[in-house]
Amino acid sequence: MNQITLTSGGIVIVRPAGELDHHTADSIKREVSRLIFGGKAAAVIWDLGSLQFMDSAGIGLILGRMRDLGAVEGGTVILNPSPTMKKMFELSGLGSHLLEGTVEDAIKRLGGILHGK
Amino acid sequence: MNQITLTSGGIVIVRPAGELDHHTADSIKREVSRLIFGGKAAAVIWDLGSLQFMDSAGIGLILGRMRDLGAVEGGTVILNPSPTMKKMFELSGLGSHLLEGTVEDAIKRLGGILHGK
Amino acid sequence: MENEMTLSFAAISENEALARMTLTFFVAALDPTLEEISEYKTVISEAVTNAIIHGYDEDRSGIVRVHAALDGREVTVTISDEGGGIENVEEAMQPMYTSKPERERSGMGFTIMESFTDSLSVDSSNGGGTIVTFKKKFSPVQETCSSVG
Amino acid sequence: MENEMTLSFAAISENEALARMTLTFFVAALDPTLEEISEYKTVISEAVTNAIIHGYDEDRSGIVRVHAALDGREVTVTISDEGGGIENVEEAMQPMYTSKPERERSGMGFTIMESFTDSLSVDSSNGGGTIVTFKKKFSPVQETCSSVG
Ligand SMILES: Nc1ncnc2c1ncn2[C@@H]1O[C@H](COP(=O)(O)OP(=O)(O)O)[C@@H](O)[C@H]1O
Ligand SMILES: Nc1ncnc2c1ncn2[C@@H]1O[C@H](COP(=O)(O)OP(=O)(O)O)[C@@H](O)[C@H]1O
Repeated sequence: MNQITLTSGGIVIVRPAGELDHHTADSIKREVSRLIFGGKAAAVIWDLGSLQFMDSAGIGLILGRMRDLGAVEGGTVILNPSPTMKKMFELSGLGSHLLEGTVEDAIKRLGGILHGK
Repeated sequence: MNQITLTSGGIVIVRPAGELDHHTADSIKREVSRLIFGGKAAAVIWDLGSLQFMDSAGIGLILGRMRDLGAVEGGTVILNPSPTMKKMFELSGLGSHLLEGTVEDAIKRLGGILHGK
Repeated sequence: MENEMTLSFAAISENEALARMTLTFFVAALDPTLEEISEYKTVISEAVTNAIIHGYDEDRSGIVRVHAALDGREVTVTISDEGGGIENVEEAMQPMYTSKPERERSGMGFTIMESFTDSLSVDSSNGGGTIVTFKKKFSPVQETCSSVG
Repeated sequence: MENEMTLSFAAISENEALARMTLTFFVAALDPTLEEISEYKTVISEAVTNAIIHGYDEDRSGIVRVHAALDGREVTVTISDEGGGIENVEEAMQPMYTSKPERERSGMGFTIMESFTDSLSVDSSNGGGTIVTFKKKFSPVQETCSSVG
């Protein structure tokens, strides 16, 4: 199952599981948007390490949440996508948000961005 | 993968794996028939505990080997079929060959039959 | 739940597994019991295998067609071929009757199909292909977390 | 290896997974690499999703059809619908172009399809439905136990 958690530092960590397509993207969208618009979250880490499949619905989902985040430029990290997903993110201009590493690495990168603003 | 072994007591133990259908039955048939006609085997234990699926090709396969065994009446044990397979064996008149238990239990049952003849 | 699909494929034995898997996935959302799903899969396998080996004599240019429709918790499946057909359907449906004993067919296909379905009909004529239709109803989903006393 | 199949189904989003799984199983015997299979699966998913949401506006009475043919290690797949069609195919194929931004479509579908296939063609006209055809060749199977040294 998809896991969505909010850290005390205001970072949403999304761990989608199984297959992310147009059919399954909606419930994640609702939950993450709710946290962002509730004023609780200023950044999102997409931890894709246990995601088995993603099509462009995943791109739309992430771009949509970047729009929700609004002013917070850079408040998005895409963690450990598969090689195929990586190609799709690069085609979509999201290459600079990719990171291979742990959730801690991602939080560290966001820490710099969030505090630097 | 399917496992076919011959005990020193002349019993073939067949452990089919995966899905047993018309497409996959042939290779098992060839191997078991070869052992029976080579004079090496007088009985067959069909250990179905790790078989995920079987259709009536499995019935044909077992009935065919019973014919190969010829005179050796009773030299067949069908071990641990799933509930669905069990129904199929019962419909086909093979109910008396079914056994829930270990391979040792099956060998014990065959021992009585093989030595009693 | 309402849904509908058709799968058609070349009459080669490799495709028996394709048909089982696709048709199983098609009903997966109903969350059938393990035994229901394995009975259903067996029926599909019997009818598809018959189309391939009896209908088309494994001539790979033959096309087997499987149509399935969901209505609530009941699925209606039709397996059809345009192969040789059956001269005497009543005889063919007898337990142990097979026209291909040399291929180690047991003759139990139709008997198993009848036993694992809620209804089964066979429409066939010599040279005119064969249409097998069955219905199977899946039991209501069990509550898994019902509070106990 | 030669083989052929067609899957058609109601235009509902639940069936996207059905299409991916069936078409993936269809090429499994070729033993493609993980990356090849996941690219192939993505292309199927993009084209089928487009047929459902753009072609039919998720009207479940629409039928999406996927045909696949294997020739050696190359698969040719055609995804077709009889929905609304595309007025300007060239514009539609631009990266980031989408007619449904409100549905969070990224407009990257065709770009991804082109990048993950050996060839792609789109045949569509306003009101006349859409036919997407692609070819993908799977690399030769690697020897897994080649003797070293
Ligand atoms: N699709 C078909 N086309 C032609 N003949 C068929 C078809 N299905 C069944 N039959 C005939 O009916 C007989 C009985 O079928 P079945 O009970 O499934 O047993 P089996 O497949 O083991 O022979 C077959 O042997 C064959 O003669
Ligand atoms: N099968 C189809 N039927 C009608 N219009 C389509 C179809 N496929 C694609 N389109 C049109 O092409 C556009 C671009 O498609 P695509 O690149 O996949 O992006 P997206 O699906 O994210 O919008 C769609 O927004 C739609 O207007």
